[in-house]
Amino acid sequence: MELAVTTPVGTGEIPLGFYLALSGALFLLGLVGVLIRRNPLLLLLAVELMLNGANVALVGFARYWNDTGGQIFALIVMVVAAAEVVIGLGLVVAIFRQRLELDVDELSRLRG
Amino acid sequence: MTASVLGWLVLGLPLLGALVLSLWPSEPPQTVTRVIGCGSMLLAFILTLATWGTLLGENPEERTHVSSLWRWIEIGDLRVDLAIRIDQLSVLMMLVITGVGFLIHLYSTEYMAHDVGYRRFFAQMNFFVFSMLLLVEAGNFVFLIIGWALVGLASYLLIGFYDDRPSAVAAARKAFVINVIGDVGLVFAAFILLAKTGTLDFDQVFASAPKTLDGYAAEAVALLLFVGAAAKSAQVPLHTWLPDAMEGPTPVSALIHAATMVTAGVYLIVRCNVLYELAPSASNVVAIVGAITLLLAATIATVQVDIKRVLAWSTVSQIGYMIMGAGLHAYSSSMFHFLTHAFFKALLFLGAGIVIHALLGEQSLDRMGGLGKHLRGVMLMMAIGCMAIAGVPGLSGFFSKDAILAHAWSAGALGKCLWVVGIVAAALTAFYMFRLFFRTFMGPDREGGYEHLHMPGWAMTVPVAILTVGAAIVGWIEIPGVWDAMTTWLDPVVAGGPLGPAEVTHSAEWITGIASTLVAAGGIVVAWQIFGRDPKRRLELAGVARGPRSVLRDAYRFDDIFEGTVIEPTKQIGEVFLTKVEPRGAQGLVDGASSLVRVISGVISRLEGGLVRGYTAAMVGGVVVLGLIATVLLRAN
Amino acid sequence: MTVSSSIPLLIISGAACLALLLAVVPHAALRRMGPSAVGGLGIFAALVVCVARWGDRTVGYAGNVYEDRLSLLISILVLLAAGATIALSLREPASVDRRGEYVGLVLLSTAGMILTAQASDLIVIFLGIELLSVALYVLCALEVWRSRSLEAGLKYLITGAVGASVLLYGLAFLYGATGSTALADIGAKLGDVTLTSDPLVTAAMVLIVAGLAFKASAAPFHMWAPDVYEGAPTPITAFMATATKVAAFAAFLRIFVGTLPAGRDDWRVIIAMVAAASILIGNIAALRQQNVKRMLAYSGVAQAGYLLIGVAAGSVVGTRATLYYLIAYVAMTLGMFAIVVHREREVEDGDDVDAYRGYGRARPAMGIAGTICLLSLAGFPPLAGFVGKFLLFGAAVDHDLVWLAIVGAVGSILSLGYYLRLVAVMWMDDPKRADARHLPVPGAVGAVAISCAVAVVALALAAAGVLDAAGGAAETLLSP
Amino acid sequence: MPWTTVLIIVPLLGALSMFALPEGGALQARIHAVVASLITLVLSFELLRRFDRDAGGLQLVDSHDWASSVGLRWTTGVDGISIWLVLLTTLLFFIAIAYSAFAWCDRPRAYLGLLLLAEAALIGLFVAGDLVLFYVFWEAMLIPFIFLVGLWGDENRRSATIQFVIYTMVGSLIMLVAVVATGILAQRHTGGAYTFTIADLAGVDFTERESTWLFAGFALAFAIKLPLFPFHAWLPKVYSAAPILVTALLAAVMSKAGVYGLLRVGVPTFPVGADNLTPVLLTLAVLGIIYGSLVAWRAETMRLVVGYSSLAHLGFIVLGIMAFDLQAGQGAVLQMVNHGLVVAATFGIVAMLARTGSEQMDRVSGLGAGAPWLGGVFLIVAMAALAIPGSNAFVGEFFILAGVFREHTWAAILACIGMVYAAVYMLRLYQDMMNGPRVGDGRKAEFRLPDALAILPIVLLMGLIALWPQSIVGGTRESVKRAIEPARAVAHPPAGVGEVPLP
Amino acid sequence: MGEQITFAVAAIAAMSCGVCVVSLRNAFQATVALIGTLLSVALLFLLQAAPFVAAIQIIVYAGAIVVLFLFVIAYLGERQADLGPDRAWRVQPLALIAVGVVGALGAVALLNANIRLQDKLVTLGEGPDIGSPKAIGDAFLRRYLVPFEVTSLVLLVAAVGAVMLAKRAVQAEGSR
Repeated sequence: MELAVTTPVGTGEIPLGFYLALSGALFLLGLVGVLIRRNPLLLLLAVELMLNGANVALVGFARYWNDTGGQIFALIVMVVAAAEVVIGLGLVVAIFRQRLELDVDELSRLRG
Repeated sequence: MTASVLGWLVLGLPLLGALVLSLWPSEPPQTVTRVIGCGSMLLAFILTLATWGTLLGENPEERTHVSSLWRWIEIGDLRVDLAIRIDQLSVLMMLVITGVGFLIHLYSTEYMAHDVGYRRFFAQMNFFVFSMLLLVEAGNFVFLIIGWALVGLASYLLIGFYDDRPSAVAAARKAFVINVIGDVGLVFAAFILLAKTGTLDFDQVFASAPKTLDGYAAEAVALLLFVGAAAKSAQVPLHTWLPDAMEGPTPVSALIHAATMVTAGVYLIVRCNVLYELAPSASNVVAIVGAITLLLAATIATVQVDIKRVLAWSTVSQIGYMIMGAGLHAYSSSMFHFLTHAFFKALLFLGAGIVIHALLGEQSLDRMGGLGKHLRGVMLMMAIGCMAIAGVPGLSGFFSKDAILAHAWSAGALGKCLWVVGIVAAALTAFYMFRLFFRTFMGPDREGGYEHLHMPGWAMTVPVAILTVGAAIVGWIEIPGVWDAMTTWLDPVVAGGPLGPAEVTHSAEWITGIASTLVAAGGIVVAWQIFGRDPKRRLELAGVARGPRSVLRDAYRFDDIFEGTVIEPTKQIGEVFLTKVEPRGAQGLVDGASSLVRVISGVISRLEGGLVRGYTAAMVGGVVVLGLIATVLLRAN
Repeated sequence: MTVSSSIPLLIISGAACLALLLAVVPHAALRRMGPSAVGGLGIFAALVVCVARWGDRTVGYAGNVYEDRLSLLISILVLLAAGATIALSLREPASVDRRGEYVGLVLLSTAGMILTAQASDLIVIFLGIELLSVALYVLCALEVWRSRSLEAGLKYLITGAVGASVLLYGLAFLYGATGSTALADIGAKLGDVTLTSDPLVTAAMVLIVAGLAFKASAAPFHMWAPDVYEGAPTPITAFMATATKVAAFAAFLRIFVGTLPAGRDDWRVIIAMVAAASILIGNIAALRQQNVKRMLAYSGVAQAGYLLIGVAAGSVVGTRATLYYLIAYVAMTLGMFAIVVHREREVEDGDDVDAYRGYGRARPAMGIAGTICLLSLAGFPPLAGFVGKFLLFGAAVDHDLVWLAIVGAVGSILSLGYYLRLVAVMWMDDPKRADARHLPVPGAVGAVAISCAVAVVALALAAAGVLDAAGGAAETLLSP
Repeated sequence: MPWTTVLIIVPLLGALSMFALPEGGALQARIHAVVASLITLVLSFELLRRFDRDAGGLQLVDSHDWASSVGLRWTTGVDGISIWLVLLTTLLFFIAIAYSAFAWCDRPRAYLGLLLLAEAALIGLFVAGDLVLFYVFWEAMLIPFIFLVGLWGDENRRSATIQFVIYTMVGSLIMLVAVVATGILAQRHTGGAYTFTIADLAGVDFTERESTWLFAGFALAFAIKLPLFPFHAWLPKVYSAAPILVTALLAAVMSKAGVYGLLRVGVPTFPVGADNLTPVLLTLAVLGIIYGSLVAWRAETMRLVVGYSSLAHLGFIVLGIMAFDLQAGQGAVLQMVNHGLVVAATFGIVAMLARTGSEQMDRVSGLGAGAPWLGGVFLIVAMAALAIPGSNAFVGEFFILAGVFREHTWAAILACIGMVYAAVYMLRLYQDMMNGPRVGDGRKAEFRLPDALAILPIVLLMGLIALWPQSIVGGTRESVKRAIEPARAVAHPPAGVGEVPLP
Repeated sequence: MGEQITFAVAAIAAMSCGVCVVSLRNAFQATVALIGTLLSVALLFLLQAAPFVAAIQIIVYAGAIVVLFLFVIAYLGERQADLGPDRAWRVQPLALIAVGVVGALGAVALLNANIRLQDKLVTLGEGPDIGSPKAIGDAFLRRYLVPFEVTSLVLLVAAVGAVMLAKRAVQAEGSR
């Protein structure tokens, strides 16, 4: 435990702005992925990118404010992400079982 | 009994008769109908005589009796009672209405005996008499208007008595609609009075009118009242319904469209003389319109072939005299002419009715001729009637007509012009009346002769005889330079305006008397020359002046003009509204809006294409819009 | 650290676990009936606790959860919806042989909603929303043999994940701007600045609105709703349409009205825009729907717009209106879905509008119940929907949002086109198909439908009591 | 005893009792309905007996808390305007219900139940003393009518109903916004608690802008309900599609809701706005009079003749209200009653005529010979419909126009076109049916006992009003005065106020 | 200086792997690319004084979740080719533009934000301990007990849900 506290990484030389920029970039990248991909598996991956982007921001803010809350938030997000992924993959398997195309564009009988 | 109570009884009796007859569960025996129909009239006449007697026994200045049954309405600052007003003028009218009315009822008992709807006829006739009495007895403008409209309704019903005849139905409708136009005029006059004087009671209106009515208002009221009068009394240009009204049974024509209702306009002007005294221009308009009507109708009457139409046009023309007189403020003379006209015109109609009855409904002069041989008594009575209307000295028409014309002669330049018109029309009157007389009673029998002449019984003959006597002598109540019972009687209710009737000089009376006698004689002679002396003459002259005569026969085509300028266009507008505007205009707005919504709905539905990526894109778009709002709009504030 | 402040949550979680356990007991009858009974009892117990604990605010668990009138009101509403859902699902194919899992998931989702309602912390809000969503993803797709059900689940999952990310990012910004996840701290920190003075908060606000609007299915974040509602098993649709929306509005109220009242003038514009868009888009799109569930989905979009009017007002008056209308909305929508559930059992394609031809005449009680619900949705007095709209419009006018009230009125006019169309079909058309099975109305479904109709009437007639409760909740929310 | 509330509850209970009846309990349903409406009628006469004719303001008030925190109260009562409309409602509904119960009725339970609901809602509307309550009943009355038209109408009932609903709801919902805004703005001006009590709102000093917009909102709703030209698009469809009894009730009673609202709510609460919008409303009313008359003249079915004539007649009533003149206002109230009676009787006669097989104008004629009694009554009713002097309708029309003439001469002059054309179209209706060549069997149309019992009371009442209009007008004075006095004060500011002296 | 380099490397790696995740069509390759991103982000967490979060990121995320992905990909086999024509092509450019605008708006918001973006963050150790397992554990058990407990419910849902969805199921004898 002591070791972790005094770990030399993270001396605070990088300003928050950089982290936030990266976070935003990852988020938008994920968003683009959701918009252009049609395979549900890839969509789930893209969503993971978005959540990671958000996590980077959360942890960055936590650092900025010296508040544990952000990191807790990030951990919770990971759990949620895991849950979403599990359900998503379960759905993918169910769809596969029903011999349906693994393409969200094909799954569009509901419309109007 | 006081005059007021008598007045109410007179008013109530015909109403009672009408109600009993109409509510009788089924068609009552004809005797019952006769007893109720005529009995109520006779009683009313007797009571009217009693009223008259009561009034005669009173001081001339105190002969006005106003009596109200109940507070009819109290609205805003206005109070209106269900009130009657018995005075010299209304009693005069009541006498004619109930008297002549009773005679005509009596006549009808026989005339209508073969018609279905015997009970209906008498019920409606009684109803008419009630309405007419209400009109003349009304104590305020509201009930005047009500009576005014109800006589119109009665007239409508009786014109359309033969309700399976489309022509009768159309004539009834026309009469009614034109009367409604008159009602509107009257109603608006009442509005102005109400706005200016704040009351509709005759006494109060007339008392305050000189103070409250300024020049324009008075002129407007007078003109609007005249619109009503013109519609009811068939003055140009609202006269076209009266000839058509001859579709009704002949007794109806005699009672409503000759003796009483059509003269209501005259009554109205006389009743409202105070207002006309305040409106010189309107009075002139009245006189001029009366003169125009007088002349036009007289010319038209010269060529009509239907015996009743000749009489109808003659009625229009004679009312023109009265209106002209009223416009010249010669109220007593107008009423005098009304009185004499009631007698001789009722006589003429009833006489014509006997002829028609005898010929089983034939009305065309072309299908008559030589009837004098068969219907001698009738011919005699009709001759007196024709002479009376033509103005043969000594008979009633001569005195009353000359009274009006003498006033005209005395009334300045305008009056002189009107006098000339009156004299010309008098000549025409003599001509067309004797044309009618000669073509009906003189000459050879019509082709084919008469097989089953239907001889009149006593019920038809006696009223005509009584009217004949009246037509002969009733003019003697006022003989220029000898006595003036009529003027004296009416003086308290018609005198006292700032304008007043022109002073009539003796010279005017002489000039008028001589002139009218000459022209009457001239007219009779011309008629004799053409129609009486040699029946073939008429056929020889048939080709003369075809064009003008056809114009005259069509009554100057007033009907066509109305049809073309008012009725058809509005009918078209109505059609356009119904077929074009209704489905498209108002409805179209709704339809347009709903189809717009439907289009938007379609767009939204197409966006909702089932593609998840599209949904995500929409979310991103939403964020963009909200973000832009947040940055741009909020920043701007 | 008071456990007592989340007894309902604990009861529901416990009931969920018990239901899940019952799924694996060998006794078939117990497996079949047990979970529903456990669920029903749990919900009843939680309701009792909620009612009993009605009172002033207590803060539990280090400030993670509040227990106040707002949370209790929302919890009661959510619990009632959950109970109705379980009642409606008794004979649902998806639940027949996996009753335990089904009920368990419904209860877990309910727990998420209660948590959202109680949240006093950004993390708890996020977690509550995710808990309810994840459970619903599964429930939507539970009829795995039906491709539409799967499609609904997948669509919900993907859009839901994106929506959650957006919300999360917004919450992260809010955290970043204030340095705390606790709503109380955030409120204190932002108490004296307007939002636009800090662009980070503005951005957070936009993103949070978007994320919550997604959950509340407000336009233009609503597009998943029709598809998912149509595809999901109908009781679940009912649950989503009512309880989820309630939870989303609880979050709306907590975050915006409760935490950021100072910035009201700024976020009002944004929320009003969303409200207007929802009202118009929802109502217009619903006009052409041939599927009743889909129609109700769009109607739900529009209703979300109405509910947002009160949020946009952002005052006690507005909050009270929104809460009242939420109650009314739950009753009327559940009632309508009960009708759909019933009809789906009687005929094939029971969610098609044509399936309702002559329904009212054939089944007067259900028909009248449905008609009352539809008329209330359309805003006819003297029903609850009217009182709600009355209050909402009042709130709008009170805060100079007259234009929004007019948009609402226009939307209501448009909505008549489909609500009354359904009414007309129910009563005025003759039944088209003779093959409709005339089954006795199942007691549970009938009871839900009729009690909803009764509630719709009662809520209006006894508005005073309900308004007192809602007003109390609104005041607690706004009191510091 | 809270008379006004009881008056709403009795028919409501009657309606609810229908649901409690066993399936197919047709006879019981009839008895229930007749008894309920009869009790209502009797109660309404009791109300009249207790009513003080010389007082203004709301009487026999019954006021309860509903949800006071948002200003909702249950306030009911009658004044000199509403008492007559309540009586009109109870009378016509009793006649309608009794007639349907004993002469004709399909699915009586639902039909009579809905009629009773409609009665309750209409009474509620007329006795409402609270703006929200007014709105509640305003909407509530729509529901039974929707079903009555939609379930018992002819083949076009669907589209007619939808058009009817959407059209009227457009107005209603705008009015809802106006109602809400009124309460809130009033609270802002007075600073007190929220209130929607009409009497309290009348004293509020709204700004000119507020007043105008709020009045416009209310006026739109009223105009659609009336209907006022050009908001009448629903009228021909609905009047044609509805069962004729319902059409009669729509025209006779429901249309009064609009004019009543205008006089009782719109004008007194927003005098400034009313004054500002007077030219608009007058113009629309006059246009409606002319338009309605012309279209009625050409309309092809009997119903539409009457329907469009109704459009014209209601235009007169609006004129009377918007003149802000005591006579015109009292005349307008009288005319509301008159029009209700006359139009109900007219539709009743149309229903009888329709028994010959068709409501088309050109299918039958000359029925009078076979149906003399019908002919007589029809004549009386037709004359009243064209407001012939001497009829009850004339009294109202006369005083309306007298007041309008004083205040807005142009409008009165244009409106007289409508008077003339009324004669034209009503005579067309009467003569084309009753006179002329005999086509069709008049005996089928002749009065039977139920017809006579239904129509004769109405005709007798018309006669009573014609002979003694004071019976109604006398009670309206103070209430009408209260309603129009503020607007009149705006229209005619006292001398010296608001006048800029000329240099 | 070392920190800048580390940040640069991690950031570039995260982004480039992210681009691969989004652009690669092959699910397997994309998943592997995601591992790269996750690891880079973990490194960034370390830089931000969140060692515990970084560890969890690697263990749970890169370890468990990605493995699950790979399992499913393996289970599905090669059946994800042959995509039909893109039906959303009309929306897509607009959507991408919208994403760009979102980015721009976010940038505007951040650049004007009241927090100090350019300032160096407080060096670890200078401030309070926020990222150590002790701190995290402490926070979870005191300050964030409810979220901590509720995560279990989320995971329960995930577990039950995944089983129910993936389990071979046939339509039960419903009473529809």
